[in-house]
Amino acid sequence: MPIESVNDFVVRFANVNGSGSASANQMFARAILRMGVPVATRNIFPSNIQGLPTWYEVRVSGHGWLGARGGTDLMVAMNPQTWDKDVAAIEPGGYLFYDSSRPISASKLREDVTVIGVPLTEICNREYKDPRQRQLFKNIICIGALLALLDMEVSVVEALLDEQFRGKENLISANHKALHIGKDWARANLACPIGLRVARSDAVGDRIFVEGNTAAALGAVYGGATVCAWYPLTPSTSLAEAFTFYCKRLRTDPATKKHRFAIVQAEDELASIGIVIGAGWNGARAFTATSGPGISLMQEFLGLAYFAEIPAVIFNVQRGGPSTGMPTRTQQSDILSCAWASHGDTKHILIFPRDPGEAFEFGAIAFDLADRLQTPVFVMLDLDIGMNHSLVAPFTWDDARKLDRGKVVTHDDLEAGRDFGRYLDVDGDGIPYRTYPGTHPTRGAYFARGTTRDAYARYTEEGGPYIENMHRLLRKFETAKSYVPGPVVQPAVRATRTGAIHYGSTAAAMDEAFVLLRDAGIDVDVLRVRAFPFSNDVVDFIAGHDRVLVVEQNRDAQLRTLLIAENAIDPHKLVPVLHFDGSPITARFIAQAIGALILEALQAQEERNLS
Amino acid sequence: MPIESVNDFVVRFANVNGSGSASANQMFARAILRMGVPVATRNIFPSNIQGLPTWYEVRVSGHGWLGARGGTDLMVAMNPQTWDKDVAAIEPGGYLFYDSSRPISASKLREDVTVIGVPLTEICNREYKDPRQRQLFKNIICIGALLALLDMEVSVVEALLDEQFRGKENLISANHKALHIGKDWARANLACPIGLRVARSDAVGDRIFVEGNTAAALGAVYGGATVCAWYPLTPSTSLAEAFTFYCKRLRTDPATKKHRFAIVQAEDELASIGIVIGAGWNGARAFTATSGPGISLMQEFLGLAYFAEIPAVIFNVQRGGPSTGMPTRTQQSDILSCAWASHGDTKHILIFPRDPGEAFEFGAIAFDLADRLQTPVFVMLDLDIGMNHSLVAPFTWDDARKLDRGKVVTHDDLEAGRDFGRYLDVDGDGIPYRTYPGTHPTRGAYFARGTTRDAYARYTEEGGPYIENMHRLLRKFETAKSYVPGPVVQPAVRATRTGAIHYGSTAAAMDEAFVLLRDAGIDVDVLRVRAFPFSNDVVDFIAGHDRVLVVEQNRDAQLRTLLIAENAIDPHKLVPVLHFDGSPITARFIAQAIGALILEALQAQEERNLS
Amino acid sequence: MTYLPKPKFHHPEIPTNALGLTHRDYEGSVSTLCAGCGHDSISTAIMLACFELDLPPHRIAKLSGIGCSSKTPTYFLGGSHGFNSVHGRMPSVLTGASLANRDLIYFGVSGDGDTASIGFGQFAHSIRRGVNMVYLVANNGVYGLTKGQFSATADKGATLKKGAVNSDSAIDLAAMAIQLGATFVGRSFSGDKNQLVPLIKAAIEHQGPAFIDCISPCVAFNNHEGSTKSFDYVREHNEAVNALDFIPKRDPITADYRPGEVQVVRLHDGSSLRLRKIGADYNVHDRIGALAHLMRREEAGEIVTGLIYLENNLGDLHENLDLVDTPLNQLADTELCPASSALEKINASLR
Amino acid sequence: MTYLPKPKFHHPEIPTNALGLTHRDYEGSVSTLCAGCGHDSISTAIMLACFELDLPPHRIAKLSGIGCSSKTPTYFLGGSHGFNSVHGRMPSVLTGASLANRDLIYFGVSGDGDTASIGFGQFAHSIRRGVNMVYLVANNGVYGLTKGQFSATADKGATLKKGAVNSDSAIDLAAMAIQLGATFVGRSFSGDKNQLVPLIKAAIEHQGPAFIDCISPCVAFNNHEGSTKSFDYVREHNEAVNALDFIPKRDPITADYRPGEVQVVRLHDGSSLRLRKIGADYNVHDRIGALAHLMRREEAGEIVTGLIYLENNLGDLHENLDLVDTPLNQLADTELCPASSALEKINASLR
Ligand SMILES: Cc1ncc(C[n+]2csc(CCOP(=O)(O)OP(=O)(O)O)c2C)c(N)n1
Ligand SMILES: Cc1ncc(C[n+]2csc(CCOP(=O)(O)OP(=O)(O)O)c2C)c(N)n1
Ligand code: SF4
Ligand code: SF4
Ligand SMILES: [Mg+2]
Ligand SMILES: [Mg+2]
Repeated sequence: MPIESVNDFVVRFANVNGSGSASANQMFARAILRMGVPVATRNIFPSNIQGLPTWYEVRVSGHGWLGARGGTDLMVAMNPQTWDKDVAAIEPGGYLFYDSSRPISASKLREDVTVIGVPLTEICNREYKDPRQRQLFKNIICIGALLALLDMEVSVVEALLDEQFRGKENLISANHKALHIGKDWARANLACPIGLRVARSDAVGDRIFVEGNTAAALGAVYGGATVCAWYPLTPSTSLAEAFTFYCKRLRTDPATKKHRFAIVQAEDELASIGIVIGAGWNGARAFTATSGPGISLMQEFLGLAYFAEIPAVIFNVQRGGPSTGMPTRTQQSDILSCAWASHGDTKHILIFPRDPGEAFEFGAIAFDLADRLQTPVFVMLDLDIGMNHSLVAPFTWDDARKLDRGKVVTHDDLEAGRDFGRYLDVDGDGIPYRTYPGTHPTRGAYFARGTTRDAYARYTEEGGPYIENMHRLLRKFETAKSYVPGPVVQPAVRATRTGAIHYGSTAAAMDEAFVLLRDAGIDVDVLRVRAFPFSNDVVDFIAGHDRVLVVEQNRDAQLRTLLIAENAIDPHKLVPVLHFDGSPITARFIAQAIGALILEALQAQEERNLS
Repeated sequence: MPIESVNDFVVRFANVNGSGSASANQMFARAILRMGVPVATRNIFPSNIQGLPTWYEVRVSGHGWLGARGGTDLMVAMNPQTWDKDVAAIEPGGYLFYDSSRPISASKLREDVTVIGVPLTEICNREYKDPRQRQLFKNIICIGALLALLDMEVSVVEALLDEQFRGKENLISANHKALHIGKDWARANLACPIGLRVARSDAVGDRIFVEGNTAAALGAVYGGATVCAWYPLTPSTSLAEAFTFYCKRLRTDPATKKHRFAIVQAEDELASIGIVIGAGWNGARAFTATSGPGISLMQEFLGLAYFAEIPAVIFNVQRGGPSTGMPTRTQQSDILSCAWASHGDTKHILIFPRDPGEAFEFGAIAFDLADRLQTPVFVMLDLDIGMNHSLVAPFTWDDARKLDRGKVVTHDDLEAGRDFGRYLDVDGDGIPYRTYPGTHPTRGAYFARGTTRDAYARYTEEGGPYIENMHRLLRKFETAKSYVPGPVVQPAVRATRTGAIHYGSTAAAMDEAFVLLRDAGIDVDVLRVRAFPFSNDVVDFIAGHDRVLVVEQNRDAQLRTLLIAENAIDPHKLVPVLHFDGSPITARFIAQAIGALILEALQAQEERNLS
Repeated sequence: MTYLPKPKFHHPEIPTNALGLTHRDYEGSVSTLCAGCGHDSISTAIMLACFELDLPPHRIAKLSGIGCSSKTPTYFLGGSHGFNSVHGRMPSVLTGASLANRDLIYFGVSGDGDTASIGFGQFAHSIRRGVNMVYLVANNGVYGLTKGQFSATADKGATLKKGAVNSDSAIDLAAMAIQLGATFVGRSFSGDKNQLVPLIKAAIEHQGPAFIDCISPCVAFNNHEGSTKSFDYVREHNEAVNALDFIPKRDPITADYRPGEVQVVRLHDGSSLRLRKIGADYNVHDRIGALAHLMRREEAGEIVTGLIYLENNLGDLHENLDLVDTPLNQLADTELCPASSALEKINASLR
Repeated sequence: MTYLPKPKFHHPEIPTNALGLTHRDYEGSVSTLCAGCGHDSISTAIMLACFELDLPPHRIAKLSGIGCSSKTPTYFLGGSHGFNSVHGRMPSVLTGASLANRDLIYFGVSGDGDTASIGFGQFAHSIRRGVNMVYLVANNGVYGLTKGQFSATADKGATLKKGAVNSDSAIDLAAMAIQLGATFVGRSFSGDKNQLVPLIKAAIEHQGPAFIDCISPCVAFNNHEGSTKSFDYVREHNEAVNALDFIPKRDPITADYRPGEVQVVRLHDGSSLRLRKIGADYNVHDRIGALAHLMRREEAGEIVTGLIYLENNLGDLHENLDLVDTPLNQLADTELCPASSALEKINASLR
């Protein structure tokens, strides 16, 4: 039986990169959004520029689920290289859309899926002369056919084309034409619509559709970042590029056209973080964007920033490790290399946005935290959040909001005779005061260094001041708990002794899994960690449950390690649920894993009761 | 009452570096050894070259305790810069030896210590014209006076001088003369001996007196290392220098005088580890020696070696962190940055020698482990082991011993048609087979890389082969347990539910603390961890006790973190005992800390029993 | 892409070299670079050079960093071991490999980002150390693999597709190599087979650090915003969708000109390069003169190609380290582990 | 050593500058370097230069890496903020600092190990980026702080105390700086106050990357095994105990010679340097000529000193980035955070 579904299915486009399909496919997704139906899209792309397989997954979800679902209901199989695999991936009862210009033997098809052939190449060859136009418009013709098949509103796509190519009239009309060719061919030759349909709804509301890297960059603009030093590294590159884009528009002095920002594409990651640290020492808000390999290269500098207490913000858009690993796949596997970055005893602040919405919010907050706590702050994104568009509430900014510059001693303070010791714990919270270079002609100068020193920043090799300083740093880290974003709890409908902890990009799938489990009668209280150090609420949550599943996207259960090591939690209480093949975690996976674990536990319990 | 002690006291020399005192002081220590009395010596030096305070501590221990003791019985106070601190550091009833050439006010002295003034400068000025000779011989005159005061055998020092300056007759006679001047002056003007005395004994036996870095380097020579790439970094520098020294003597082709070793002083630590990895890939045994900052810089490459499975040996001579930290002080604070080095999910082999004896042994074994397991192996030394001479059993080597080259597929294997897949788990132990480049004209070539690939080393971005590979790496790590050095257990005299775990340079102090505690009626079973991954014996040991104290020299209890994270141990069971001010841990510290914890626990127990 | 094994059948009429091998035996797996990428032409040149020199593929080791250029070793010499290491660090890995076995030929392939940006230090030090290698940079002035940012060899004043202008001074890697002590320095153009193949052959045969700066146009991300005619349509599309969405298939750019001549090579984006081939009267052994020539032509907007500097008989790292003839990775246990008697002597000296 | 504050009392007859400050106001804490170390002379020269230019100390930021040379910022300008960063990475930290506040003067001090070995990449890139700074390398050819290994500026063929011979090509940092785009390149000798102080002053006043390679003898670890006479005794002692056990106190080495002259400077170990001071007829604006001159004199065994290359009006990184006049670290919240209305527009574009 062919699958029948309105507003709840997955379309997957299988293409070759560099073929112009990306923009067409994205237009398809946007069209569904404009029809008021939520979509979750994911780009699965290779680590090269042209000619290799790439997939674009569009999950149409009237319910508004934004995680990956898994499985494909409609495969748009445009890549001969991956044909077999793509055909095999279709759910039973699903649909296969392909270019029927050349005949395909039945053995290459499946009996249990509906096969929809459109002679795209043939149509293109007929309609266009220029081979590049043939390629480009093939994508649009394909979208046109899909509109018909899925019963979508053509005018919506037309409007999108008009917006996209505004000012380029020849492109607009040509694209319109291609769209209609596809739609008309399908309506004329195929049974439209198929079992899968998009029906206008109002489930999108005023939400925006944006990538996490863009959102984080915008957060950095609003957060007052003025210095960005970076080195290209997938999947973080677009964050720095978006920052550049928005700074030009939002941070150019209106009168002089000069820049209120400095962006340096450095020669590598060591230089990037060095520039950030130099700027932070000198009182500017500075950041870098990078991924795992960059984090590894920055380790020495990160220890310096920890120990010399220099504000710095690092956006770590995580990808599949270790080493070069899976550069175009997602993972959450740099938790430990960030939390305990560098040799010696260190602890660093991590914040975990769940989606582009929080990427914006945390992208701004990170700079307040760094200045307030005078230390590196890691915004832990990943490829799934960073490089995929996601539907989130519109960004907001309170115009009355002030940037928190932290404890800075001014010229007037010094003039008034205030005692200044760079590493003195004046307030008992472990956070010392600092001066910006050049503040006062005779007071407040100090020497920053990575070696030990006393509270007045004077070099010393003595054990006493060293220990004192190291303990103060622990105090400061304790203080950090009251500044970083606290956890978010989603209680089960009924009281339960089972909890689940997750973070970052797992959230979308977890929200859905929660409902799947609930509907299956399985109660799990869910807590989303939003920062390290963990607040006491996290510890209390764990204490309040017999068993807590820790859901993460890495092999070694890194957040779990951090939880047990930093909060003296019994490892037996924390059960790892791990997904780390580089694809985004799904609600299906989580629900199945948690369901199985809970079942197991119940059986064990029963056996114990029986014996 | 002046302290009275034969063969059990601590002499501390307070000097200025670059003044020639180091060699004289070491001669003093060697003289005691030659009298058959064990000494433990420690150099406390600044991070500069000339003119700053330096101390040399000689613990005379007829019992043979080799850890630092703490406290000073006889202070040889030759440095006016640190006078006050030095005088204050003397144990009540102790002795102060000083240069009385210039009068010192009584307020600068202490009533409760015996003050011994020798007009060293005056004597030197009288005896020598050249200011440099005055300085050099002052040190020897000082030793001469100490010989008399401590009742030491002059002939022993004379013999040492003869050996040291062999072939330089003018230096020999001049040094002899200086020695006698000092001794004669003391005998003539002071009450000799004082309460502290050295009496000939036979407690040294055939033991040797050697630095850990020297021993490790010699281990590398015997372990078949041919390529060494390094960058100077205190306290690891002398390891590479000793390797150079011994290779020249032991690895020069007798016929051609050519070298069977390649030592490259690289431009930095990234290049050092890169060279090591290149050599390891190409089938040579290669290593680098470094310390914390180097480990931080090597992180990216370490992940590559883990993932591409390249043998490499890293001697990490740990120093005080974080950042540049305390470059001339000791710590064990790179445990986590080595065990989980690099971004992504990784696990690395660590081995922990306790002293120069094991530094030699592990220095050789490390290369077998690296080849066998095809992965980086960290030999975790520290400044205390590496840069201090210690008394250990003579080095031994079995001439029949074969180097374990691990799983290498040869030309003949390939010729015989053997299937070769670089990352195939043929034996089920997770360890694959490799070929050296150039092995066979048409078979066995593969491409090493840091990206994911299948079992035949072919690039792939698919999740399945990635997961399989990541699991195999875990299997390999499990296999490592059966190859790495196992733990050493020292059971208490009576059965006890309290255990203690320690590692590395803590061993000397722990041995002594064990006896101190035993004598105080406190029973603790002690286990010394010698490697990560931890063998099951470690887990069983913990399981067999109610509470296990984990004694380490870092702030954040890093080995404890590793224990609980990797073996699912309840953190409450593992009580941290931490010493991290940069000085070597002492038996006194351990015994007091453990004693106090046990007392506390007993009291808590009682209170519970009462309530 | 997953590696696609190709059937290797030898046609009787296909040319063979002295080893009886055909071109096929010097190929690697199918390239995954963009159609028309200069790097693929370089791969072909390397294959031809090795074929013509009758080198057994397995006696060559291929090393690279990360980048489109650094991927190429997968696409040539499938019978050689290869090592695609980490970004910018090929030189150290190659150095180590070379120490382990002095008998193989070491071929390092890098990009301008890999070498002139992140890898500048390792580039410099491997050269001044005298490693016996061919170090070839496929130089396109951009980071191809990360989608077209400037590299450190991009000209000052160059403009990116997205409008960014390069304000940093360009690094001339050939000039640098000469200054740093390379004893063989050449420059060529990926599309000039007649120059490139002999240059690579000479570099392979050279004892010591041989450096080749090979200009290699990136067809996807060119760094000059030229007055393109034919691709307007595609450019407009990509601009509108604000992404490099569509990359048309292009042919590799070739060049063919004689020593002493200047050839203007037109790139796909309409910009051009002025290549000046070194003439017969040039003194290849004059280090100071070579440098001055490079710089003077550069001021005139020309790129000098050919063998720019050569110094034989300066030895290499193996000689400097006075290594035994047997490769270190082949020494027997008995040659490596000293006898226990030696250890006893050492023990005695430590009492 | 723990920092020893010194009483600062101003004697009425002590010379003051236009700010009313005395030499004392430009001092730092007491040096912990070896007696006679060239680096201390450089510190003095920096103090004098700043004094003579009437610079308020707090308007200068001192940055360094790690090494004896990198320690010196503690020993001059106690009223300035300083940052002793990590080994080889001063250039990036300085670049960041300079971006944050374009109004201060940035003085970077490094060593030859710090710059030519581990830091070669950052050195090169900070210069080609056009950072407005003085970048001074106290060049002694060795790693002083780690006890005397060769650095990358050590001459090929030089011999270490312990007998090691350097087989790597030496890096000439001044030549490199010229090639990399420095717009002010000078070389001097630590003991030549008459040359060094004016050179530093000019470098400070230069807009753009000003590089000074300052030869600065290490009295503890010299890299030439000369025919020493006076220190035989000490050397024998140190050799016998196999350690640098005793370091005699030495006087700083000074030099005083006129433009156009050559002076042979004798080092404590008996070796010597031939310094050639640039004469009046030299064209300081000829980049290619400057490089050739450096290399030619070097081949003749001479070290060229003086202002080697100068190019004004090439701008700096601040200009290239088109920064506002207000230092970035002083922009108000309102200048940094766009209004919420701008965000609403962005939201609208994302639907
Ligand atoms: C440590 C690290 N940083 C960044 C990257 C991302 N990266 C991959 S290739 C590349 C640049 C490649 O440029 P180039 O060497 O010129 O090669 P091309 O692609 O142009 O041939 C970068 C920045 C990386 N792989 N590793
Ligand atoms: C990452 C790192 N590696 C190594 C060191 C050790 N180290 C400190 S200073 C130095 C060399 C200093 O040489 P140079 O810059 O020439 O300064 P000098 O002492 O000669 O003035 C080295 C290798 C370090 N501090 N950090
Ligand atoms: S992006 Fe450029 S360098 Fe990379 S493969 Fe394509 S054309 Fe070649
Ligand atoms: S070791 Fe050399 S460079 Fe360092 S302070 Fe002493 S003389 Fe100066
Ligand atoms: Mg490139
Ligand atoms: Mg130096």
